[in-house]
Amino acid sequence: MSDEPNTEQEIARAIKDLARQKLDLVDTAEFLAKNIDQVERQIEALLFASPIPLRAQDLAARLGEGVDIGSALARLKRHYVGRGVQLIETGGGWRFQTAFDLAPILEEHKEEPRKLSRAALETLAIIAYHQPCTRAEIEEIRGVSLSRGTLDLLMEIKWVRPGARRRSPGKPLTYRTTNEFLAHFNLSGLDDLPGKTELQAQGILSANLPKDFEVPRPSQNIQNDDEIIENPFETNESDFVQDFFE
Amino acid sequence: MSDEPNTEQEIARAIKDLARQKLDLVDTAEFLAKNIDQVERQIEALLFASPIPLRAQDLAARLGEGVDIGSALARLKRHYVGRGVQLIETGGGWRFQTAFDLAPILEEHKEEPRKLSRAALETLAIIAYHQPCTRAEIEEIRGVSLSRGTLDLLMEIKWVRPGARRRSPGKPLTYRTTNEFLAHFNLSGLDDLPGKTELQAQGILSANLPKDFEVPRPSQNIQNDDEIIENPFETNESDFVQDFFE
Amino acid sequence: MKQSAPDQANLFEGEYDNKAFIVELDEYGGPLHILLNLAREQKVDLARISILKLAEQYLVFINKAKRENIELASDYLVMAAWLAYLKSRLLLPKRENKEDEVSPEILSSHLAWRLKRLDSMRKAGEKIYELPQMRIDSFARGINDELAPEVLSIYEADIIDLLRAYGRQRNKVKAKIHKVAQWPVYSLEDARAALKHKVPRDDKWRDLGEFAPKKYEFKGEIPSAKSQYASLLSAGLEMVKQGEINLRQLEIYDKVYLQKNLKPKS
Repeated sequence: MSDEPNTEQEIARAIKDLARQKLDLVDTAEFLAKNIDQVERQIEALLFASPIPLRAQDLAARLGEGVDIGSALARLKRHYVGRGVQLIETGGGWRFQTAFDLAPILEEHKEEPRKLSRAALETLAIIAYHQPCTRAEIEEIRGVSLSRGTLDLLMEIKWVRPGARRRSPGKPLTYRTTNEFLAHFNLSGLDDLPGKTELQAQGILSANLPKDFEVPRPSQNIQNDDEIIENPFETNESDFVQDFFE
Repeated sequence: MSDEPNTEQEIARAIKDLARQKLDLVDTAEFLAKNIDQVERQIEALLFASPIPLRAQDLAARLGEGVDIGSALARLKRHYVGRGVQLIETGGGWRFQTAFDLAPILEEHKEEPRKLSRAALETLAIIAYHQPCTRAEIEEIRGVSLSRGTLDLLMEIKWVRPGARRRSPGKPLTYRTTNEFLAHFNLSGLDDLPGKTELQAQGILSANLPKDFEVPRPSQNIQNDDEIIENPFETNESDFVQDFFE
Repeated sequence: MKQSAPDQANLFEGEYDNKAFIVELDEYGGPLHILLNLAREQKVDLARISILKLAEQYLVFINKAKRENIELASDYLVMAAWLAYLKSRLLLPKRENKEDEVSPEILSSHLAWRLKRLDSMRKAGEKIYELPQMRIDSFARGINDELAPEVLSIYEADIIDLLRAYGRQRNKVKAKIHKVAQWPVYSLEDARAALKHKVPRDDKWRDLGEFAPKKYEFKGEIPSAKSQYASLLSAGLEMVKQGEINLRQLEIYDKVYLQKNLKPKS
């Protein structure tokens, strides 16, 4: 008699186990039918867990040699088409993000859009479409000298970064947009910039003005991007005269 | 003749567009075949974007009355079975997490991105500009003695390497930056480091520096007479080319 | 930006007070922007705008601003002068092209092109802002308690961090150099001023040493006698060149004497 509760418990447990096994079976069957390969699962988990977009080579570094990351990414992207979460390629990396049309129900996470001044917005656009470009080139297009704060701000918010130096007299620093910029605006690359192809076709982005044309700009010489090559032998003339007489 | 490139571009663009449209069609067909309902999508996005697990009633509160949250959650859970990401019900509610069996590939590189310490960053910057330079020179510029760990760390992360020994009393070791350093900071060469004028234009260097203040051009220092080449195999070809052309 | 774009047309009609006007100018940056807004008012393809009309409008704009006593940046005035020149060239009957002069038609087509480029960049900036943005139109994963795969590098630092670190160091060094730089010398400028002040009225020869400043005239450390003498001599030679005084030394190692030059060269 004393073992009755135990028996009951055991029966209950057995039933539960059976049920669970059946569920597991169903799941397993479904899983098999889904035909998800291990690479796809791994990439899914890696991208899901990463706070930043990961590039194909980052994934390759994790998953080892000889893994076809590209096709797995393509399958994964296809799998998420139409779902509430999307797989997006941006700025050379891949990340999951919520579908655009669902933004309204996610209102509570929404941040205030960053307000950029007109000068900053134009500067950003010029750098984005003309990069790499120098401060002087930005000024040439805008027709005014660029206040120091504008570039600083764009670099502060990490949408713009200094690039290589131009191999031209004075070796001016060039500026570029960052991957963060691409990622923020959901651009997969610079070719995706709105209207880029049209602007290129119109010659707006590539054409250089002939030298004979220059709208005069008095401030041009004041803020000069050109670097002065420091000359260690440069001596101050008046000092020299004094030295000479001492 | 002159419009040939344009025509070619246009054809290329048209083909691209067609390909894209075809892909879109495939995606749409697949999407329709998937039969994902809107509630499932919404819950997916909500759980994905939420910083905390959400309970069924939290979801209900966001999605409005009369929505069958329970069955949508069940469908969603079924959908993720076997994938790299799982929908889990915890004590506090529902959340997505990576599949347990994938922990090894995630754990392997658990290190958090860390900021370089101020001392390390300053040391690195001085080496970058003044290379090849000795520990004593770094200390002279920084005005404090350099802890052993700082240089070790910079060498461990492969941004700094020992250079040749200086041909001066005590034959001190000099330090240089590495190609990894250039790659990390997106520099195509050492002469990409901005000079005095640019640093001042960016407000990084104070505007009223003494006249004889110099920011060294690291590329100019590369072939230094004071140096004894310690390693006969260490030829710095790219540096040579740079010097040669300057 | 999109919504806050000021109405340049109104501004141009003169419905502004001085303050707002200046603010708008800041917002617009400069003449090319003003021109662009004027060009837009013509409501035609930017490539086909009438540069002549544009030049006229800009000149009116400048005159109006002048009447309102608004301080205009030199950029605005230079642009006005340039446009006035271009306008006159466009109006004058065509003459034989001198080789070194560009035809006004080319100049104006280039100006139109530049306006078009600026306009497309301005529009492009707005279009970028219309793109779906993260944390506004789309959201990344909310929970961040999981392992964060960081494959790029463990240590983060960007070039700006690096440059700032460098600047911090070098700006500090600068202060040090300043202290060291205070070397007690009698500067050439001081000697020049002192000598000018003390030139005698008569033409008697005087020892150059007499013109050295008194000890109390120095604020800080007193410069060496050598330094004082050298600077006085340099300043003196300069004044000789200008015909104000004469200097002479009768033999090597002798003193140098100074005399006012009463017969300056005409």
